[in-house]
Amino acid sequence: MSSPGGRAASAPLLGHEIEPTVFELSVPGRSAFQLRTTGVPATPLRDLILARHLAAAPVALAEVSERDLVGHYTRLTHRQFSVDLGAYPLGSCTMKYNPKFCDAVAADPGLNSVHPGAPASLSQGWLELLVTLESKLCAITGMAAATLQPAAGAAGELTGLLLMRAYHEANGDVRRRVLIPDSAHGTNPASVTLGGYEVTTIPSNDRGLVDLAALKAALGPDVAGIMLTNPNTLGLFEEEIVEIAAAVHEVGGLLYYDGANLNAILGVIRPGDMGFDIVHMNLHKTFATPHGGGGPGAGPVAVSPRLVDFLPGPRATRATQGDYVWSTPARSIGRVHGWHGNAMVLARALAYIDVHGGEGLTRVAQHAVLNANWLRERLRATLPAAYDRVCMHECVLTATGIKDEFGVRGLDVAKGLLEEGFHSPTVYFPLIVDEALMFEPTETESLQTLESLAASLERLAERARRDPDGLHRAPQTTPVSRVDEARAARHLIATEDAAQR
Amino acid sequence: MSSPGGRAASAPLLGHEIEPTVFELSVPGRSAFQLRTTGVPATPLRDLILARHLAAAPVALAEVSERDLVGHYTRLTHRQFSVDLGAYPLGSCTMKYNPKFCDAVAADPGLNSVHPGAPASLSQGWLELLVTLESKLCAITGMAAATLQPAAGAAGELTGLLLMRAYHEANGDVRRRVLIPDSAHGTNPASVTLGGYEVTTIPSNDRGLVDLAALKAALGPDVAGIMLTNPNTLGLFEEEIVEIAAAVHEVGGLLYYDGANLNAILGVIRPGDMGFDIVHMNLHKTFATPHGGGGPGAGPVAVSPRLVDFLPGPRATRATQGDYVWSTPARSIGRVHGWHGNAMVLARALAYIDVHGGEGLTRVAQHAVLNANWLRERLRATLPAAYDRVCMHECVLTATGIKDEFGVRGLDVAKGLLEEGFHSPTVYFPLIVDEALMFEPTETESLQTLESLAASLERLAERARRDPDGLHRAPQTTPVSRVDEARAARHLIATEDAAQR
Amino acid sequence: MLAFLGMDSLDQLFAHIPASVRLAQGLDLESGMSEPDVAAVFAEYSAANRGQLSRLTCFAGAGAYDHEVPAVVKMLSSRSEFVTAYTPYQPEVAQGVLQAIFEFQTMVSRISGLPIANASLYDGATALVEALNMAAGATHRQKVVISSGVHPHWRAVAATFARGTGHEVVVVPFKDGVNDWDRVDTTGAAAIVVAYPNYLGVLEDLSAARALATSRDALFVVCGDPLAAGVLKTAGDWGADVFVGEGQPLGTALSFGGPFLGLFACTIEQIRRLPGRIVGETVDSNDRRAFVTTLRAREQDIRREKATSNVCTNQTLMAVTAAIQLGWLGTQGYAEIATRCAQGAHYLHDRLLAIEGVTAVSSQPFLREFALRLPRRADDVLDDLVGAGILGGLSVESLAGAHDPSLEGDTADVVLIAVTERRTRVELDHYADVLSKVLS
Amino acid sequence: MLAFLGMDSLDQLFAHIPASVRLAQGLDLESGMSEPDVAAVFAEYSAANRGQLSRLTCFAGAGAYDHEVPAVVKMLSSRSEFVTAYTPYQPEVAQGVLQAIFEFQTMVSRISGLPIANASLYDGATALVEALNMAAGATHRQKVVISSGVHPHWRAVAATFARGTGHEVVVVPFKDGVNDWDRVDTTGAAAIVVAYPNYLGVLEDLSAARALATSRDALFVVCGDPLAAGVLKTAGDWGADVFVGEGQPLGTALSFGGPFLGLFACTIEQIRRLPGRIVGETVDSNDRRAFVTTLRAREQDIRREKATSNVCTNQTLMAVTAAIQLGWLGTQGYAEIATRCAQGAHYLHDRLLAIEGVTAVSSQPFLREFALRLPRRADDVLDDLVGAGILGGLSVESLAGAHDPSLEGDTADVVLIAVTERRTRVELDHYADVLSKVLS
Ligand SMILES: Cc1ncc(COP(=O)(O)O)c(C=O)c1O
Ligand SMILES: Cc1ncc(COP(=O)(O)O)c(C=O)c1O
Repeated sequence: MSSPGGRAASAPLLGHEIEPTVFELSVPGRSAFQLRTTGVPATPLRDLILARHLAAAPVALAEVSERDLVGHYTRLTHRQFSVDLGAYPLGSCTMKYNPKFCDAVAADPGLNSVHPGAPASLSQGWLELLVTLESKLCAITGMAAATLQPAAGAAGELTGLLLMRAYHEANGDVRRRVLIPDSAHGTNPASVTLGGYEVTTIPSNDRGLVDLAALKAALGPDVAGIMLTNPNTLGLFEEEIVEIAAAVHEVGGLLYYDGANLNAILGVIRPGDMGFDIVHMNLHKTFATPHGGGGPGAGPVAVSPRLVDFLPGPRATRATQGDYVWSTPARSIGRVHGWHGNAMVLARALAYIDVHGGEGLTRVAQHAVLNANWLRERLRATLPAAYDRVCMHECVLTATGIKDEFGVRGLDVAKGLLEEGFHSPTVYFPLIVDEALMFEPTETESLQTLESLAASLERLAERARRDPDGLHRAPQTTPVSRVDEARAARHLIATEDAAQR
Repeated sequence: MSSPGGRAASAPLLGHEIEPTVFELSVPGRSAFQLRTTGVPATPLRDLILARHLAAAPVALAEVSERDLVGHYTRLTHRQFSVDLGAYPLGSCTMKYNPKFCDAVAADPGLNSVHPGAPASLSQGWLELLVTLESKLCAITGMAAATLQPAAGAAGELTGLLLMRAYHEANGDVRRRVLIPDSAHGTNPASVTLGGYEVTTIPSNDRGLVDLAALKAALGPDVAGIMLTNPNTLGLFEEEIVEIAAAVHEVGGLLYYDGANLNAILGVIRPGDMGFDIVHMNLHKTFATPHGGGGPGAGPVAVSPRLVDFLPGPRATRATQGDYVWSTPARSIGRVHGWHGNAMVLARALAYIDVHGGEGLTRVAQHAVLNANWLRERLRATLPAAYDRVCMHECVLTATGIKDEFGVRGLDVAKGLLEEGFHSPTVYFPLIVDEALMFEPTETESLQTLESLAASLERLAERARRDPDGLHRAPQTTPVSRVDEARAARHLIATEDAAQR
Repeated sequence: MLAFLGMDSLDQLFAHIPASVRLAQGLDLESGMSEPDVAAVFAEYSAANRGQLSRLTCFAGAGAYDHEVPAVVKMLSSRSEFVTAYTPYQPEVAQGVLQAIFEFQTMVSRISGLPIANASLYDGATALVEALNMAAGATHRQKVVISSGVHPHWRAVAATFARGTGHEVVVVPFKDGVNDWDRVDTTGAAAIVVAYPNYLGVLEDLSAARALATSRDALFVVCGDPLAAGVLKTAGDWGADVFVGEGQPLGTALSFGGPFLGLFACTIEQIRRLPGRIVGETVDSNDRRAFVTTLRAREQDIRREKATSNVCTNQTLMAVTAAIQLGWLGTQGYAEIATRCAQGAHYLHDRLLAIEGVTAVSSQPFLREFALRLPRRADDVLDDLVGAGILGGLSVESLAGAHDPSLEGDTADVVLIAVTERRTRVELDHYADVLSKVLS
Repeated sequence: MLAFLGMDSLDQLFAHIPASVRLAQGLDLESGMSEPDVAAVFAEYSAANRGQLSRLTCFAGAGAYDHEVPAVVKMLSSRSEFVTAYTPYQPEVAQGVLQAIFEFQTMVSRISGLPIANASLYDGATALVEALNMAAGATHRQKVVISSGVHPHWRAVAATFARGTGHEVVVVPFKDGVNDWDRVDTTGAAAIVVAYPNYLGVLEDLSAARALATSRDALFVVCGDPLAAGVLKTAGDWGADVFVGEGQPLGTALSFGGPFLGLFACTIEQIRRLPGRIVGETVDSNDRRAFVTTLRAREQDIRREKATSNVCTNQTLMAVTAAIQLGWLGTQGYAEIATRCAQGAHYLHDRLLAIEGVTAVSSQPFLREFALRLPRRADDVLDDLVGAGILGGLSVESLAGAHDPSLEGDTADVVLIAVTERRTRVELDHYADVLSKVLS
């Protein structure tokens, strides 16, 4: 299947030709690198380092010219969908358009060429930026203080659970369980386990919300807390949140807010006001960091006053004399990142918040919710919502109807949408909805785009009737056609070298 | 044919979907711009400017969000071939890969944010750069001095012709004609006309070179000079250049070197040493400026000592005290550009020259010539060369064989090559070769790429036999299929507004 | 590869070149340096440019302005498909560039108020030359009458190229900042050329010039600022046959003067004489919309010595950038920029005029640029401003020399000051305060 | 759009949210500013960072290094298809990211000398935590034995997360810069963790640690510098079961510490316990090669509380960048960088040791970083160097606190100095000259 080594492919027809790997393009002796002339004496390595440490043979990497390197990776980008190319209504992921201005901020060498270990006196600008961001995130979430260290949402969750643990332990309280609704994102239960707790799953009621009775039944003195995302992963607001908070607090538990869905509530309601004690935010969903094909992100965790002392350290703070210093809270759980977190992502977030201001952020939420509801309503006859009422920033539709009638599954619809030029919605999540298709249009897509998306879905529903087999085989017009996922797992080839074997 | 206004398209399938125009995406009231808050009083315009100057209605531009703007132009790039995507063996155009380093140099605000009218005291770095570049270009061409003002090759040609004219006029010499070989690039005769001369065309001999006898016959006291590119546009070196130079000089004419093909001779032979008096260079072909879809370029003109006094001004020069000043030569023909030429292109060229040095530039020429000869030889049986011997940086092949046998023209082969993922060669140029296919592989394409290109051409030759009709219809797998050029000219629609009418 | 050619050295490839003139020793250049080493050299050039924007607040204009160019425009226009493509000779794989040019043409057509625009020329000055050539071709006449309000560099370029074409260039002197037509002989004119605003910033009522062109049967050529139509009448509104302009303000950096962007628009009547490329809409073989360069028979590669122009490489990347920048501005932003320039310019104008010894050069209306007469040599005053972090404008002397028909009296004490939408009130006040100190 | 929903205000969309807890007044934040205004605020942050590279020559390291990152790598890795894509859940339209990750995995596999590598983790420190979790899972034991040569921050992060997992973390003290295994109880260890080079720069013979891991039936985890294998043995050569590393040196800017890049590689035996994503090769329905994320059943979205890790968003863009940077370096450049680092570091080491009062912390070999004991508090000395334009390294005190098992005696007077291939001899000599002045 691999091309012969050294074959420099012709350009793909703008995305539609298999691209050799960089190793297949490699030709011994070629290279692209150029380094400074330093004048440092070129002492032979054997005179510097004991022979037993030296490699027997050099590590073989790809050997390509700069020209081939550029050709290769540019061609790969023509085989890749992205927000900049079109709508990406992938529910739970908030694939909105992020202003290029925020990227430009992060490209400033005055920020990105600062060494993380430089003393505070040499990085006052950074410390001020972090302090400012922290206070704005607190204003947004209604919390008292925050750590900016966690590198992503899941890291924030685990940090939050360790804060929960430290808090209970400081109270001499041994607790074993954390409650999680059955609709929760997979990172929640995984984080609970890593936090040293057991998961107790709370079922949803027939409105797609936490079953309050079941919740109360599960509560007890061994419950450390509950993790909720609100709106939940069905895009529905937990309307009984005040009651839930009271019940959990009553048994001495803490409330954790999974803030990946913050886009829905900015300026409308704050986790702190709902009674949450701990909130993580996915800055890469809500605050202007593009996803980068899977990362990086940033998952700051904000807490209520009683948890501030436990926050990870060091934290940037403002000293009384006016300059900024690093300090570690009295009962800190310690570091959760090698340095200060994903600083460049944090900078982007602050720029985004500053551009929007309070009203701008509120508008973000309003329009995110408006767009999701418009789409839900518009598709009512084609793909009905799993729970038919006003949703928040995303809506979970179901393809059961199409499946029962024509044998076309949600996955087929999702793959068919790729042929229409849109990215697919999230499929089969949350797990509690049959044939779930989870759409999150975000506030950055226009009505025209939503209309076009709806029309495509209607076309696909029609095609399900007319040509179900075609849809089973979709997509065909994409850079590659439907991919054999099972084979990849069955016969693992995870490196070029495995491919060669 | 146009999409309805405001339709935000789905993303194209990575290049294969028609993209609406930005005007079709426009929705009244949308915008993307953000400006500084200046605090300047917002005095109503009518209080500042007489009503008779004010527009009755605003000019209507597209109204799109930043998100739509980005989607639109990003999608357009997925409908565009480029050097960074693959080989572009377009003869006479030198579509080589240009190091990204040179682009980075040109992005430095220390260079690109300097106002061209700033006094020399504020732009010493620029003046030094220009002086340095001028001297290096002179070393490369073997000339005495150069103007950096012309914005492209054709502008350089016309500048050169005006220098020729000024020189003769200064000698009280009235001359009427300029000789041009029949293989010359179209800009040469066009420039001659604009220079106020008449063109006398010199035929090529059966070796594809200037017919020396015909040249001598055409010479006379009314001949201002000759314009030659050497290697000529057939990729062949004018071997009798010394004799040609002597003959032209003998009648008092000057020799103009069209340096668009400088890539072939860098470090091998210099126009000055061949006897040329005037040389223009296409920095955008030879010296690291990507073509930008058609420009910008830069076309400096270097001259022999007797023409230095006539150069355009102002020129950057080094004053005796060591700093750099602008000065205008005594008998300058005047300005040929609004400012100092395409400065950022000039900066790129200097960076490129500095990285390569003398030996590096020589290697450029050697490999450019090697690659062209390899391709010519490799395709001997498929598409024979119009003149079968060692060529320089490009080779002109002919499709007459295929045409006579299968009715497949050179154009069909060129279009077929697009389906293979390569850019087409130049077709039907130079005009003196029947069914010309002019390939310039350049030094930046690897042997592997050339092999792949040759294999594609062989496949096409085979296809000409098997499926000539298919080739007549090629390309079909490209973003659009074969385009109706005649219709565009017959029924001109050169703006959105014309399209609407 | 050599072996395949039956050769054993690279030198053999060049054996057919006469040895007598071949380089024996190689080029007389330094050895190559690594890219980071060259970067260090360039960092020195860069550091030596005291005039860069991060060091001085820019009030210089004269066709090159410090406008806002957002990150999004830089990002899109530097996408490598736009940057590393050639002229779109193969439309099937060049729809990206072709469509962007088509959109650019539409925008230039609208801001010029004329139906046809080309795909760009080198810069404003050389675009003017093309307009003169068009007029000469249309009228079969040689005389071109150019207002002295046209940028002195443009006039200089026109004069240079007139040596080749043989055009007789007549420059119209000014009286109180507007053209004094009566002082020149306009009979037999191929073109009447004016600037709007003119290079001193002044807006002149163009009715008289238009009437003159009509009476002489000459083409009426308007040299314009591409941002002016944000609030002002277009060239088309004033009856222009041809519009030429410097497109730098549309998203291109100051760039020490290049690459800039020559804009060219004209009436339908002149289309067969249009210089340079033009993109048209058509269909592909499957009847889907497609774009292609068209009316190619005018161009040098086909028409050769009879071509309308010798232009080949133009400034496409800047044209694409301009289209993106105008897309970013939109209808609203386009008007807003022009409005803010006018507001800032008038504010500064009034503050500076209040300074003892500073007088106006003209009483005519202006948009974003204006000329003032100072009590001392302008270049000396400008020098003094640099210390306070101000690039205070350009002296007319530096643009036009010691004397110029556009000014009655000396040029040496006249300064040309431009104010863009990026200048804050604080900066304008600072300018006024510093100038008054410098002049006192 | 509201009308379509039968609503007449945006507020109605939120009517189902309990009014009692809804925000009445909106957020307590300043009003929004335009992008250029925010840019001005950020320019102030930027200016206040005296430590930026253009102002100080960087000798700081400890996992974050000032390596050459060429324009070509920045350009390619900032192509918006890489930047604005999500996790490649739909492989049919994500072959660009998937193939780039596949290539990255191959490169990490080769430089670690281990057959399996994942698609990235957050950073080196959190990658170490994943390795400990893997070891605990593989051995069903809780004790992890970590060399004090592992970066103090990494050890701190491991300790933090151990509170949740319940791991017992045992830190091995140093004697003469190498692990003193005998001073800790390694029975029942799930993992033996060493660093190579260690955070003080030292290269320790890993045979003893490997033997220990074998004897305890523990996983042997090597924390490595991803550039070291340019000249040194790989983790795999030393017999590692797991390699973790901080990938910043592979094309990522210093970035004030993030986003960085967690590298993770392991043996085939551990594949079902691999944290995070992995991309595999497969075919599409037309039997053409395609890439896809695979072995998904380990991951949190499927396995939930039983997942091998909770990681979801990782650092893909940095991984893609690293692949491109390693492509740029190639076999030769990769070895060259490591060689030059070693040469520069040894040159400076020798020059500094010649200064009165400066002594070596260890007599062991090193690669590009080394620790020296100064006659005064290191942070004070570093402060003095700043005036001469030098960021002279990092004090061990600032990394590890006042005392650390990695050092016998105080940390306060120990400085850690890194030399990359970007440091010139002139810069190294300048450092030595200034330091000797500062200390005299
Ligand atoms: C609801 C929810 N919670 C948590 C996460 C985890 O965040 P991250 O991917 O940044 O670790 C996500 C996103 O993937 C999410 O959608
Ligand atoms: C041989 C030759 N001469 C002159 C030119 C004209 O150069 P330019 O396009 O820069 O005006 C070209 C390129 O197009 C050319 O190939």
